[in-house]
Amino acid sequence: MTTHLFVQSLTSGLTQGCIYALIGLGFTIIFNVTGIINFAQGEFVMLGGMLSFYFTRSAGLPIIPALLVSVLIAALIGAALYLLTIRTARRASVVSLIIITIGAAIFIRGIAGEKWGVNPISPPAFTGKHPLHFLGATIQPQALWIIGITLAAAVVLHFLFSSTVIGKALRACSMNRSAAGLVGINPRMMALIAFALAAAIGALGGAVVAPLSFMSYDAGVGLGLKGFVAASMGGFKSQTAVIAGGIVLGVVEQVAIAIDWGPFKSEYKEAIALVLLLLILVVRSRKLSEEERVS
Amino acid sequence: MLAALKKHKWSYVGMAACLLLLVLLPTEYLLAEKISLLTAVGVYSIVAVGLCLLMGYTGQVALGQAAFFGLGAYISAVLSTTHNVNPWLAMLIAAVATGAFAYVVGFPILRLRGNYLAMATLGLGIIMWVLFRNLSQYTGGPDGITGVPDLSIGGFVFDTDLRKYSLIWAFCIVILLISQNVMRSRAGRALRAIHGSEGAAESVGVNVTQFKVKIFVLSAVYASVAGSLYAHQTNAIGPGSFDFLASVLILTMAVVGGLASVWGAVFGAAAILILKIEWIPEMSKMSFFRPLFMSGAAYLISYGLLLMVVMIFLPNGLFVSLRDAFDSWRRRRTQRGVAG
Amino acid sequence: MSASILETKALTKAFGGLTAVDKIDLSVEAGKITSVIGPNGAGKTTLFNLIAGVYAPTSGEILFQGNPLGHAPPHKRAALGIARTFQNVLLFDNMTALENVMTGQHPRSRYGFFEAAFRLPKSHREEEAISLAAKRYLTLVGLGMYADRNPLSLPLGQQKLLTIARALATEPKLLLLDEPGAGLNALEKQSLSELIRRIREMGVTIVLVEHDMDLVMGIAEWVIVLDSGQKIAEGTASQVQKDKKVIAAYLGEEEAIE
Amino acid sequence: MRKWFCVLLAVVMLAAAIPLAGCGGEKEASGEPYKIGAVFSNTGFNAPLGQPEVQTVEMMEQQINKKGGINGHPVDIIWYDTASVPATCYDMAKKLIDDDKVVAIIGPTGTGDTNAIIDLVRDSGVPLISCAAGTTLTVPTATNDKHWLFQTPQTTLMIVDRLFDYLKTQDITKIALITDTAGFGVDGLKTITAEAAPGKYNLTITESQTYGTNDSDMSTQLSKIRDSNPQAVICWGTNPGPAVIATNMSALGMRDIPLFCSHGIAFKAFIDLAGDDANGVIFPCGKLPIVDSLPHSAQKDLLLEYRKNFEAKYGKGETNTFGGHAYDALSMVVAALDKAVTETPEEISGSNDTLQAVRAKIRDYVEQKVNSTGYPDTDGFVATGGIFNISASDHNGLSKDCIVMVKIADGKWTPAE
Repeated sequence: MTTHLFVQSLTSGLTQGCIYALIGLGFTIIFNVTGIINFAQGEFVMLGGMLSFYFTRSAGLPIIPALLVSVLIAALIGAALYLLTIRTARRASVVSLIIITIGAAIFIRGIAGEKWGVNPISPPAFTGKHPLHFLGATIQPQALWIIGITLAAAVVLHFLFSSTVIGKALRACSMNRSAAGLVGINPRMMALIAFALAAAIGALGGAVVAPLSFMSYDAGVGLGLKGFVAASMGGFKSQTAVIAGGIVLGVVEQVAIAIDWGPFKSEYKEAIALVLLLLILVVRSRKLSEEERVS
Repeated sequence: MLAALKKHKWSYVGMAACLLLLVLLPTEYLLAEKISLLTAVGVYSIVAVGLCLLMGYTGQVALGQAAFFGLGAYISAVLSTTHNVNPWLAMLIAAVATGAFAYVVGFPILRLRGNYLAMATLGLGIIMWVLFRNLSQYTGGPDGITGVPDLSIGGFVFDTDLRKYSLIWAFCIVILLISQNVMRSRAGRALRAIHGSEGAAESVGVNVTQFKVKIFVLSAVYASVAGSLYAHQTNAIGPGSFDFLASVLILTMAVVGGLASVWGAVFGAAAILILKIEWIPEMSKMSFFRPLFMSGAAYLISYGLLLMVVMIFLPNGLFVSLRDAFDSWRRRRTQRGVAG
Repeated sequence: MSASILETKALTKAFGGLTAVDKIDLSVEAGKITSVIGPNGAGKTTLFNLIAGVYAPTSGEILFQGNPLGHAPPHKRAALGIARTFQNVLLFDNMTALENVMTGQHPRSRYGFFEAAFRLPKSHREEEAISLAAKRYLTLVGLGMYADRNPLSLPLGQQKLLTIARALATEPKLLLLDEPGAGLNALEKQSLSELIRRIREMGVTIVLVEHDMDLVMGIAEWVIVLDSGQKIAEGTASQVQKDKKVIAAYLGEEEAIE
Repeated sequence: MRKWFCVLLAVVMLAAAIPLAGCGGEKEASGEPYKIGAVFSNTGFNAPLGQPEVQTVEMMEQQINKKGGINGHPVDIIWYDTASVPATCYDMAKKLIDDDKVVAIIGPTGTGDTNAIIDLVRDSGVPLISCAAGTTLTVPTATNDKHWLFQTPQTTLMIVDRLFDYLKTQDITKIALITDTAGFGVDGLKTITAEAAPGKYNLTITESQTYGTNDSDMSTQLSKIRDSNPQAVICWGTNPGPAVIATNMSALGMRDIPLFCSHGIAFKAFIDLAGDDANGVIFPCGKLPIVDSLPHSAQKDLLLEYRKNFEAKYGKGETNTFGGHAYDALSMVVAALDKAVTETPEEISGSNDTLQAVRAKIRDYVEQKVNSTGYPDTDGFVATGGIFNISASDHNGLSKDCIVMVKIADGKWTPAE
C-alpha cells in the first residue's frame, strides 16, 4: 500500500475515531455515574446534527451560537430522558434499564423523523470546504474542527472531573454510589447531571460531524454502536482511554479498507469493530471477575 | 403422583385450558383469519423461552439472541435450497451447529457478568447480522434466500396455514414441557442458584461456568429450532429479520412474560406480537393517525413508548404480575376455607 | 493426636501490597470443633476463602485428608467434602427454604439436563432421594415447618440455620462456619451451639470463625488465634485465654477502637 | 411522571382498540370500497424510497374517490409499514391477504422485502405488483414461476445497460466502482460486474470498493480508486453515501474523473446535500427529472400531471421516480378493477371464491392487457416509468429506452445528451 494511501487512511481514521471517541465519552460518563449503558446515546448525536442544521439553515443563526443552542437543547432532552424514564423506573434490573433506553432511542428517532423527515440533511461546514493537503493525503477543514473539538472536550472534561466540586461528586458516585450518598452527595442529582452532560457531548459530536458526513434521523443507531465499542475498548473508565479506544477503532477501520484483503474488507468494517470489542472483553474478563470477587 | 397432581393442580388446569384454547383459536369460531399471527406467536415463544431460561432463571443477560435465531434459519434455508438437504436433516444440522457455536463462544463470553455480558452478546449478535448480510455467495446477501421448501413427513406436506400452525405449536409445547421439567430438576436448581449467588452456588458444588454454558447452548438451540421452523413457514428469509432490533423484540417478549416463568414467555410473545402486527397496523389505518404513520413516526414512537412503558411499570413482566395476583387470591381463599 | 483432616503449609495470600494470610501452618483434627479467632482484619475470612477455593493461594499449599488441593475450584472441593457457610448468609432468594437445602445435594446426585428434560426414571429416583435428604437436614436444624417459605422471609437466626442445613446437605467431612453467631440473640446462640455439637456427633469436623468468645469458649475443643495474617497462638480455650500475645492482640484492637 | 405515562399509554391503547371494534377511517365516496393492499418501507433503511410511494398512493386514493371511485365504488388503499424488515413485510402482507381480504397488493419498496413474500402471494393467489428494482425479481425460478408477481421500476439491469451504452458513446472503457453494503449497492455491484464482463460491454473494472451506509468519510476508498486511475467512477447507492463521495472527490481533487451515480440519487435531497459538488454528476434515471425538456408525448403529460398533483400536496421539488413506481403499480390495479372486474365490493367481501376470482382477473388483466393489445393507440400502458408492455414472458414490461441520462448542472437536472 502506497504511503499517501496509508496517510490518507490514518487521517480519515483519526477523524472518524474522534467522533467515535466523543460518543464513547457520553457512554462512559453515564455508565460510571449510574451503572447504566444508555443505548439512546447515539440519538443525542443525531439530535446534535439535526438541531445544528435547523438553527443554521432554518433559523439562520451563525455557526457558534447555533452549536451552543443545539448542545444546550440536547442536554435538556438528556435530563428529561433521565427524569421521565430512568428515574421513574424504580428498582429496575439491568435488563429493564437497557430496554428502557433502547425504547427511548426508538422514540426519539420517531420524533426526529417526523420533525425533519427521512432524507439526510447537511449543515454548513464551519470554515468552508477548501481542503488541505499533506503527504499526498487530503483533510477537509471540518475534519480539523472535529479533531480539535474532541481534544478540547477531553480537556474540559478532565478539568471538570479533576478540579470542580460537581466533577468530584460525580467521580465519588462512579467509585461507590452508596458511599457517595452517605457523605451527602445526592446520587440522583449526579445521575441527572451525568445524563445532561453525556447528551451535550453527544450532540456536540453530532454537530461537528454533520457537515462532513451529513445526518439523518436514523443515523443514531450506527454512530451510537461505534461510540459504544470505543467506550468498551476504553474499558468504560478514564476519558483518555476512551479517546484512545475511539481513535484506534477509527484507524483500524480505515486501514482495513486500505488493506482490503480477506476479512479486512470494507463490507466487514462493523464486524471488525465488534470482533475487536469481543476480544478485548474476553481478555479482560478474568480481571473483571477477580475485581468483582474481591469487592 | 396424586400428591404431585394436587401440588401442581392449578398449573395442570392452566395447561389443559391453554391446550384447549390452542385447538380452538385457529377455527372459524375464533381467529381463523389471524392464524399467521398465532403461528408467529408459536415461533417466537420458542426463542423467548430459551431467553427466559438463560436470563430469568440463570440471570445471564443476552442481547444477541436473534443471531442464533438467524443462524438456525440460514443454515436450514441454505442447506434445503442450494444443497437439497432434507429439511428435517437440515434443521437437525442447524440445531447441532448452532449449539456447537454457542458452546465455543459461550466459554469465554459467559465469564463476563452484567453489563459486560450484555455488551459481548450484543456484539456477537451484530457480527452475525453483518455476516448474514455480507456473505452474499452463501446467504443471498441483503436480498436473502427465497424458495425455502415446506416441511413434510412422508407424503404429508405442512403447506397450509393450519398445518404450519399445528406443527409449530407441537414443537412449542414439547419445548415448553422440556423447559419446565429442566427448571424443576436438579439442573434447574443449580441454575437458579447461580442467579441467586454464584459464590454460594459454587460452595454447594455447582460448576458455575459449565452450567452457564450448558443453558446458553440450550437457549441457542431453541432459537435455532425456531429459526428453522420460521424459514420453512415463510419460505423466505432475509438478514433484516435478524438484526439488533430483532434481538430487542425477543428480549422484550421474554421480559414482558416475566423472565422467570416458562409459560410467561408465550404470554410475552403473544402480547408483543399482537401489539406489533395487529394493533399498531390497525392504528395506521385510522385517518386520525395516518399522517403520523406515513412519515413513519408513529410506528417508531408507539414502539419506543411501548418498550419504555412496559419496562417502567411492569419491571417483572405482565404475566408474573397477573400470576402473583392470582396466587395471593388463591391463598386468601384457602385461608378463608381453613377459617370456616 | 489422631489424624488431621485439614492441613495448611506456609499458606500465604497477598492482595497487591497487603498480605492477608501470611505463611500460616495449621492442622485441624478430624471430628473435633476447631475455632479460628482473631481481631478484625486478622485474615480469618481470607483463610476460609483459601480453604474453600474461592481464592488461589499466593504460595504454600492446603492438604485435605492428606492430599494437596492445589488449585481445585470451590465446586470440586465441595464434592470432596468441604462445605461452608457465609458471613453474609447468601441464601438463594429465588427458591423456597427446602429448595435451598436441596441445592446442597447437588454434588451427591448425578442426573442432568437430559434425564430431567424427559423425566426419565433416574430423575424420579434421585429427586425422591434429594428431597428426603433435604427434609431431613431441614428438620435437623429445626426448620422443618418452614419448608415452603421464602428464605428471606425468615428471621436472621433461622436464615443462618438454613445456610447450615444447606451446607450439611452436601454431606461434608469438613464444615466451615463463617461467624454463625453474628447477629443472633442469646437464646438463638444457645440452640446454635447445641446444633454445632450435634453435627459434630454426626462425625463432621467443624471449623468456625467466630467473634463471640462465650460461644467459642463454650464449644471449641481447639482454638487457633490469628493476628494480621499470622498465627500467633493455638491450644485449648483455656490455654489461649492465658496467652500473652493473644491478650495483647485483643487489647491492641480495643485501643484501636477507642 | 407515572401519570404522564399512563395518559400516553391510555391514548395508544384506546387508539388501538377503536379499529379493533371495527370502525376505520371515513371516506368521501359512499358504499363499500374495493380494498387494495400496499406494503412500503415508511421506516427503516429504505424509508427515503418508501415514503414517496406511500404519499403517492394516499394522494391517488383521494383523487380516485373524489372522482367518484371505480365504476361508482370507492377504493380503500390499506398500506402497512414493513419497517424495511422482511419478517414484518411477511406479517403485513399476510394480514392484507387473510384479514383485510384485499384484491391485490402493491409494493414492497425493496427487493429483500419482496423476496420475503413472493412465495406467499403465489400460495395465496394474490397479484403482487412490486416497486423493487431487483433484476431477477420477476424471472421464474425452479421453486417459483412468479405467476402472480409483477414489477414497475426499470430493473437494475436496464439501468446499468443504459449507463454502459452512454459510457460507450463517451469511449470510457476503464471504470472504478464504489457501492454501498445495503441491498441497493450490492444489487448494483452484482449487475455491473456481470454486464462489464467481456462479451457483454467488456469494460475494465480497475478498482471496486464498498462503504457503510452511515460512514462519514470515503477518502480512503477514493484514494485507492484514484491510484487505479480509471476513466470514470461509478457510485451505486442511496443518499447520503453518493453525496459524501461527491464532496470527498472534490476534496481529493478527483473531479477531473467523471462521477456516475445510480437512479438512487434522483432526489432533490442529493443536490441539497452535495451542493456545488453535485454539479457534473451524471446518472441514469426515469424521465421524470427532465420531463420539461421532453418532446410532447402522452407520458410527458402524465408526468407533468403527476408532478403537479404531488408537489401541490407535498411541496415543491419533492417529486421523484420512486413515488412514480407506486403510481404505476396502483394505476395498473385500478385499470384492472375498472375494465376487467364486474363484481361489486359487496359480492367480493361476501364470498372467498369471488375474492379469489377477482384476484385472478386482476392478475390476468395486468399480464394480458397492460400492453399494446390493451392500449393500442399508445402502443402500451402509459405510466410514469415509461410505456409498459407486460406479457406472460415479461412481468416487468419496460425496456432500457425508457431511461434517460441526467446530468446535474448548476443545481438542476438536465438531459446529458
